[in-house]
Amino acid sequence: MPLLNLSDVTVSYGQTPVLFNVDMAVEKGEIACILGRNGVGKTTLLRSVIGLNKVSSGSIIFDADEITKTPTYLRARYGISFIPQGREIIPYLSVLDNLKLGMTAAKQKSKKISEEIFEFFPMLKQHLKRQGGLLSGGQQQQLAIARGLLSNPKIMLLDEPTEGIQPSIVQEIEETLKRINREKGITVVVVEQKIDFARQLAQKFFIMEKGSVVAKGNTADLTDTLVHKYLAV
Amino acid sequence: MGRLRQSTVPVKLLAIGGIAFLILAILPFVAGEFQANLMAKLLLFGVLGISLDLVWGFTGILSFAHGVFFTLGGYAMAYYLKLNLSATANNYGGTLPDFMVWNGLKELPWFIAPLQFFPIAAIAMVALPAAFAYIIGSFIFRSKVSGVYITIITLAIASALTTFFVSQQAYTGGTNGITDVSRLTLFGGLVIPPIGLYFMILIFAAAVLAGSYWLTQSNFGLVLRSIKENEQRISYLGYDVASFKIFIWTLSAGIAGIAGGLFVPLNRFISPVYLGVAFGTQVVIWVAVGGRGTLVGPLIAAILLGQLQNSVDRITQDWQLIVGIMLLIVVLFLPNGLMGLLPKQFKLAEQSSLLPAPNTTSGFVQARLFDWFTPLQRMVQRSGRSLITWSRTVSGSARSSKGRSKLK
Amino acid sequence: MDFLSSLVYLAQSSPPAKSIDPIAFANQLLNGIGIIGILLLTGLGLAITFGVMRIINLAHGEFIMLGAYTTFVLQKNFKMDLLLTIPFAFLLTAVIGAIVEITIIRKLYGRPLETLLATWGLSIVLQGVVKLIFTAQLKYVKAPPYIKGNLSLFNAGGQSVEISYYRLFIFAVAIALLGLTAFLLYKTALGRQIRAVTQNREMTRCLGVNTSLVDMATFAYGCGLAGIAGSVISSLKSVAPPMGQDYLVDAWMTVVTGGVDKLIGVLAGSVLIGSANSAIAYLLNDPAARVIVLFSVIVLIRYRPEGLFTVQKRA
Amino acid sequence: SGGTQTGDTAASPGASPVASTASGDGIKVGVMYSTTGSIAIVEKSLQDATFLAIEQINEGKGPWAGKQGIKGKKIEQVVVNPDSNWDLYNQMSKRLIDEDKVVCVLGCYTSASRKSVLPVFEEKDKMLYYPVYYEGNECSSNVIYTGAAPNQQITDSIPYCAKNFGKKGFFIGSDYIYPKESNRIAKAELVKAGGEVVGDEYAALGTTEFITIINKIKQAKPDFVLSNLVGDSIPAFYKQYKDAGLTSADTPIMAYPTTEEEIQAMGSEFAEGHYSSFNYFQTVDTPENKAFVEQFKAKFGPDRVTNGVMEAAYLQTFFMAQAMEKCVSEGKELTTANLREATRGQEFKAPQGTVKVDPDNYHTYLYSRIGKWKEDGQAEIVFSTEAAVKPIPWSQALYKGRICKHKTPDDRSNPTIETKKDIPVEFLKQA
Amino acid sequence: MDTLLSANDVRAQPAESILSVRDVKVVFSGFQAIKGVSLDVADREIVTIIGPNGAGKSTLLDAIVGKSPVASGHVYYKGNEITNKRPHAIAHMGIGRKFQNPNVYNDLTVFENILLALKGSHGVFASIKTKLTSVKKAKIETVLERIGLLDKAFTKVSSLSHGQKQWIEIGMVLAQDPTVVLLDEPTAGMTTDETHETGEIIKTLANHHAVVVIEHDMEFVKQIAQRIVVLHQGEKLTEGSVQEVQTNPKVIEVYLGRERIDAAA
Ligand SMILES: Nc1ncnc2c1ncn2[C@@H]1O[C@H](COP(=O)(O)OP(=O)(O)OP(=O)(O)O)[C@@H](O)[C@H]1O
Ligand SMILES: Nc1ncnc2c1ncn2[C@@H]1O[C@H](COP(=O)(O)OP(=O)(O)OP(=O)(O)O)[C@@H](O)[C@H]1O
Ligand SMILES: [Mg+2]
Ligand SMILES: [Mg+2]
Repeated sequence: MPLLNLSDVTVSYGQTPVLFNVDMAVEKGEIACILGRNGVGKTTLLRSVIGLNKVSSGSIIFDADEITKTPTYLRARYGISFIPQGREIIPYLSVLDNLKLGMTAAKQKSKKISEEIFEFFPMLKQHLKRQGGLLSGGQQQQLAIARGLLSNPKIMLLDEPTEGIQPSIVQEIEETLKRINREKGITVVVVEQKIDFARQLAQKFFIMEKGSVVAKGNTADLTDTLVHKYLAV
Repeated sequence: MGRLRQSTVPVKLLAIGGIAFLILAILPFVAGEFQANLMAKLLLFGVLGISLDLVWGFTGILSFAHGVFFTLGGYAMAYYLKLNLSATANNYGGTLPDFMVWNGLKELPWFIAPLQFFPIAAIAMVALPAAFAYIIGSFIFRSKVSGVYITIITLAIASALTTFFVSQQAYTGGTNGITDVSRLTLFGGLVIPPIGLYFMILIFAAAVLAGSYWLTQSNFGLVLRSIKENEQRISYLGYDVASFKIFIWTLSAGIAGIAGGLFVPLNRFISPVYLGVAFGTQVVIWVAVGGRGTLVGPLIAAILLGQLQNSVDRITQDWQLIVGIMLLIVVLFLPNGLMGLLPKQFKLAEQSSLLPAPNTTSGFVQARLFDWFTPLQRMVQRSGRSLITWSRTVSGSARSSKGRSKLK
Repeated sequence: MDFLSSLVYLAQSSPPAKSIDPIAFANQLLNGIGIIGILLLTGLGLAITFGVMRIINLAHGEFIMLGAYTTFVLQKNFKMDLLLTIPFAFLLTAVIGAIVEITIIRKLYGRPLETLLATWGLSIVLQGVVKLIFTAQLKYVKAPPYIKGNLSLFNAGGQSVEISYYRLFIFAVAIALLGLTAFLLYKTALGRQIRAVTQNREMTRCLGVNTSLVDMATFAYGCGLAGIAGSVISSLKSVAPPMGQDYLVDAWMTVVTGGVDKLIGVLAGSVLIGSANSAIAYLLNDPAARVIVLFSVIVLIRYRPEGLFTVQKRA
Repeated sequence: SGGTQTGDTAASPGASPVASTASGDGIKVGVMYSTTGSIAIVEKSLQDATFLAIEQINEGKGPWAGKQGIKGKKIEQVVVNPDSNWDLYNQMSKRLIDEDKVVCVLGCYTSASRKSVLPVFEEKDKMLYYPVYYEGNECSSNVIYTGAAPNQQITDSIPYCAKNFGKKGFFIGSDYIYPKESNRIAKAELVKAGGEVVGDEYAALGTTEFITIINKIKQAKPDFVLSNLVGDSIPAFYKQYKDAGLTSADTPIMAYPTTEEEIQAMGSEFAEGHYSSFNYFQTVDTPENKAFVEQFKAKFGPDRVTNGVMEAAYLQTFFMAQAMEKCVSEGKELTTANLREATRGQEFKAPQGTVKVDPDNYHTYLYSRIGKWKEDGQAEIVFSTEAAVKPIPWSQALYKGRICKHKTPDDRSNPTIETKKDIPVEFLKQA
Repeated sequence: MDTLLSANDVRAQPAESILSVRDVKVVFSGFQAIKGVSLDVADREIVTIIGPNGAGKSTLLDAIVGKSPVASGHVYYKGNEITNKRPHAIAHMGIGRKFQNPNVYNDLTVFENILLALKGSHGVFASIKTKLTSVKKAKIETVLERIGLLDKAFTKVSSLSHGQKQWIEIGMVLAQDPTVVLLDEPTAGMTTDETHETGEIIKTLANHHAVVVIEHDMEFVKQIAQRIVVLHQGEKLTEGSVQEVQTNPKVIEVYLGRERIDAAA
């Protein structure tokens, strides 16, 4: 049974529907990426999974539980971690507090932040006392991923995690994601624009257009024709 | 926005406005003296609401000090009327106003004396509040102060000026304010009858409404609205945000001042009660209930709330409680105020058009509510044609001629 | 135009005390503490509801009033000591605050101006309801009989420098509550969640925080603090339905002057306003002190737009 | 409990058909007191006293025993609540007159509210019955003033202070016209009595923080304090006064606006030993007062107390009723002119004693009394005039010889007269 | 029509420096975000700034447009000092900027956003008098066309996606038609193809404008770059052509990362 299963999900903003009957299944332990042009509904999809957007019809099953109507904070506690587009660092909380806040949803409570995180993101250690909102864009992105990791999630949803990140860190993020996937068995769903990155990272892909999933498969099958058809200008 | 503006003062809007104006014009002849008087007062309050809407609804500056501008204009006029009375029919001997006599003043203070001349008083009625607003505005808008801090400053101004006016009894009449004023006379001796005053006020209100509407439909209105949302961003587009804010703030104070000036001959007194935070809050309520950024909304709200208060008072002494509950209901269930009720009907009409329904009621969009065949829309309909024309113009770039029609 | 010149008149209208009597001045300085205590106490709740939650709460004064009425009712019906009524005042106002949060405030997050209107409406309704129940008459609340008299610091020439125990008590309560609140906000996980929720509600929710609960608790706590303030000052001031209005503007000034971003701001604000008020009132008179202090607050906000204590921001 | 009310019993059939401006079968009278907002703490009681009087008139009880309304016609009270907002006093008085067509209005407490409605009553030529001690300096032919004029409250109390407490007075008040003017008059009186004012301080209306003023009082060491604080400032001041260690034995407070009601609100231990000067105290020993206090408590609860302003609100309703009765029995319409003519010179056996509307200036002959507060919250009357004192709207200490005399009842011209002479104290000669 | 649209003009030679930053330092309450950077931009030149996250790239732009106060050093535009002038004055002189995070007017429509940015007199009275002429409308149309949002002209921006807002940012700079165009990560959130498209727009722009671009996408940098400036920890690390920068070991270490270079090489 897939870890995350969306069936026939429709989502609207007010009267205007933006997702139409989306079906999507992500297996435990895999890395999937969602591709698509601007405004096709990728962000909306992730937001619906974490519960920030209401699903008007269809159902979302996570880890064998129906969560379609579950409040967001409970979904987080069930093990869904969301790293949004635009990072959403809590601006006036210190980096340390931001990280600690990330542990709220964790099952086993611990006071200390595991050193592991600083291994993944050494930059954070120097800035622990600074306010999160003062970091540069790229630094905030790293903080956001670190924060997401700290809840020990079963699945991580990342919305364009490489936007505004310097190449070497993009590389690291890629490695980190692979590593946490490998070592901790965390399932990863990434919305991505950069196809190269997606190809290298993910095993599975979904391509969206106009609010629907129009193609999916293994990244090996992500042919140039597909790319051209759905992602080119 | 020449063409746009011409066509957005559309026939429908004019018609609705004209009918409303007519109704108000015959009102004093059918509704009796009290209603006429009350409506005149509520019209002035409505104008005060419009003036606050300009700075709050459009520019995002929430002010609790609009009563201050109103009152400053009112005092300018009240001094004139009082001094006019003193010269002819002062009960308490001499030409000094009664309250000055009681407080031991021997002669008219130099800063009040000029107000005995009508032209000076008439100018002061606008200039005093406007100048005060300009000084305050230049002081605060050219700094980094923003948002709720400006609101707090206006609270402090209202509160401080109330205390100040009350404590300066010899000059201001203290809590009593200036009472016992003469009627307004024009052209040396022509006493304006109540009905004349009513029409003066009605025409003034109509003029302010039309003028504000015209102003906010211009590019200027657009700038105001963007200041409201994010004042920093627009300065990187080359707009001097401070001068826009100071301008609208001063203008609004001037309008409020005239309303205050006309209020005195109508009400026959002015007092610090209109300076206070309570009255300032009242003005804020009119705008909020009427709908921010709608101009006509505050006017309607002032009239409706005034009438509501007047009639609920007949039912229960605890009318304040009822008004409070109604306010809560409006806030919770009508987030866009009374005017928020309107567009829905218009939206129905609009579904036939190509455009998505607007979800704001201000500025451009509001204009379109009334006349959905604006050139703007025609422009969109034409866009297919222009696309071809334009792609020829830029044919040099092969890629861009393909157009970025990815979302089509 | 005549405004400035009138300010001069204002200053002149009451000549400064002929000679500054050192004893009286020392007394006045001590009195400052009495004023500061009340400002701090009445401002503290607002420092939570506005400072932390950014809710423009115009009903703050009414929660103070509710606290005072709680004390009144308990005293009248159960002959309860004022100190004993404090926890009840806290509980009752907190519960009402929680109800208000659930029914009104919750629907308006992210719409600060609607919140302003709603709380204004609420303040009218609360006043109206209390008036219906208790009538408009002033109510009598007895001070605890054992906190009586003055603490005399020293005597000089028949006069003594002294401060009333009750004022000291108020000050102590205020400081204690401030300390408790600071601990809660900055040293506990709940405090971290409270601060996070108000800065970014959606994201905090995504991190597993039950934001509705946190919001409700925070607002209730802020209201509860106001309730305590009302209870404590009820025996020194007057108890009537509109009494809260008197504290509203002052509480705002206090909170804003100090800076709303940090809790220490409310202390700074009350110290600054309280001592300025007490000094100017002594040298000139009360209305002049009020006008001058208010204008100073305006100037201060102008040059320190976010109050004395702020956090760094990256626009 | 608002809107138009009529008594229960139907108009007696034998009543003579009288033309009046009132519609229906009653005589419409406006009752205009705030029952919400900052002044409500005082005005609600005035409203209560007025309601009691109207009920008694309609049902023929109390002083109206043996009669039924105004010759059988009921008084129909039109109650408005101006919410302590002077703008609404103005608006609602217009409504009462223009829309509700009331014959006259009973109402107002603060000077500011009276001033805001005065132009309305003068312009529309209607009568206002105003029950409050005030600063004087006014003499409208559209107002019947039933509260104390300066000479009925200040003139006796200041010499009393100078004689019994000492020569040094410290004056305080709320920052508005009445306390300032009243203190100015008191200052002149004190100087006349050979004393001096060692301090003069005003607190913003509604202030409840008196720490600074009390400190100044401590510094100035006066023999007595004259307080013209009003409303919710009063309890706060007395409490903080005692809390700061000032005692009534060393430095008593003489006050005008402090009454039984405020003392009940602050707790009598804070007022014990202090003084107030008023025309009426609940302890005044007359049969009329006994009945009044009893009837009031019966209607509004045993906890309630009566005070001078309430008594004025009560008695003025009877002045009005008597005047209406007079008009009706003379077959006159209840026009303003007739009502005014009928009211001036009316006498009434009020709880405080016999009082009379001065036909010259439409103020009221009232007793002048000083009470010392006891621990039960009631006053021991330590001074009282033998009979009611003739009112003089102008303080003679400030404006020597200035009096007010309406040349004709409907006089719209300036009624002030400068006699330049000392005006002797006149008492009401009872028939 | 306007310069921005005349893509087929012959590219002129870069003129002398039009924007020049001299030893600028920016300090945020003790934290030195920029520690003395100098930079010259010639007319019709594209300067690309790269550097690690937090290097101070955005802050450098902030210092130029008057957003962050310059602690020491100078900024000149066409020979005039503009250091610490007020933002609107600087913008008015002809320096336009796209922000890193979309910073657009959510409550206004797309059309209105562009209209606001449109070149012209932006004074109080001017804006009261300004008319929406057909020329202006045509120009807005052109811009909307170019950013692919013509069909969303009257949609409120709040209902657009993140990427679409990025495009509006770009559209606003285009409409502003400034002499110096500062672009902070213009391709963030764009697909590979869109990124390429943006590169072409920028090249077109450079026919008449001086352009400063901050980017992390090295493919894109290669596409547009003429001169690259590398910032690191508030200082200029190096400067040169794509080739030079890409092979600079220091740049590889702090910014590009080793594997990437292997892949690129
Ligand atoms: N307003 C501010 N207050 C305090 N520090 C700031 C402020 N703005 C920027 N900084 C700091 O200055 C440094 C440089 O930030 P800047 O945003 O310029 O980096 P950048 O090079 O643009 O990074 P990125 O590529 O991630 O966008 C960072 O450490 C940041 O935390
Ligand atoms: N708050 C909103 N209200 C109304 N419509 C919205 C809102 N947010 C997004 N939309 C619309 O929903 C559609 C999908 O938006 P979404 O943000 O999910 O796109 P996306 O695929 O993430 O795009 P991008 O790559 O630009 O981030 C878009 O057409 C957008 O216009
Ligand atoms: Mg997105
Ligand atoms: Mg940056």
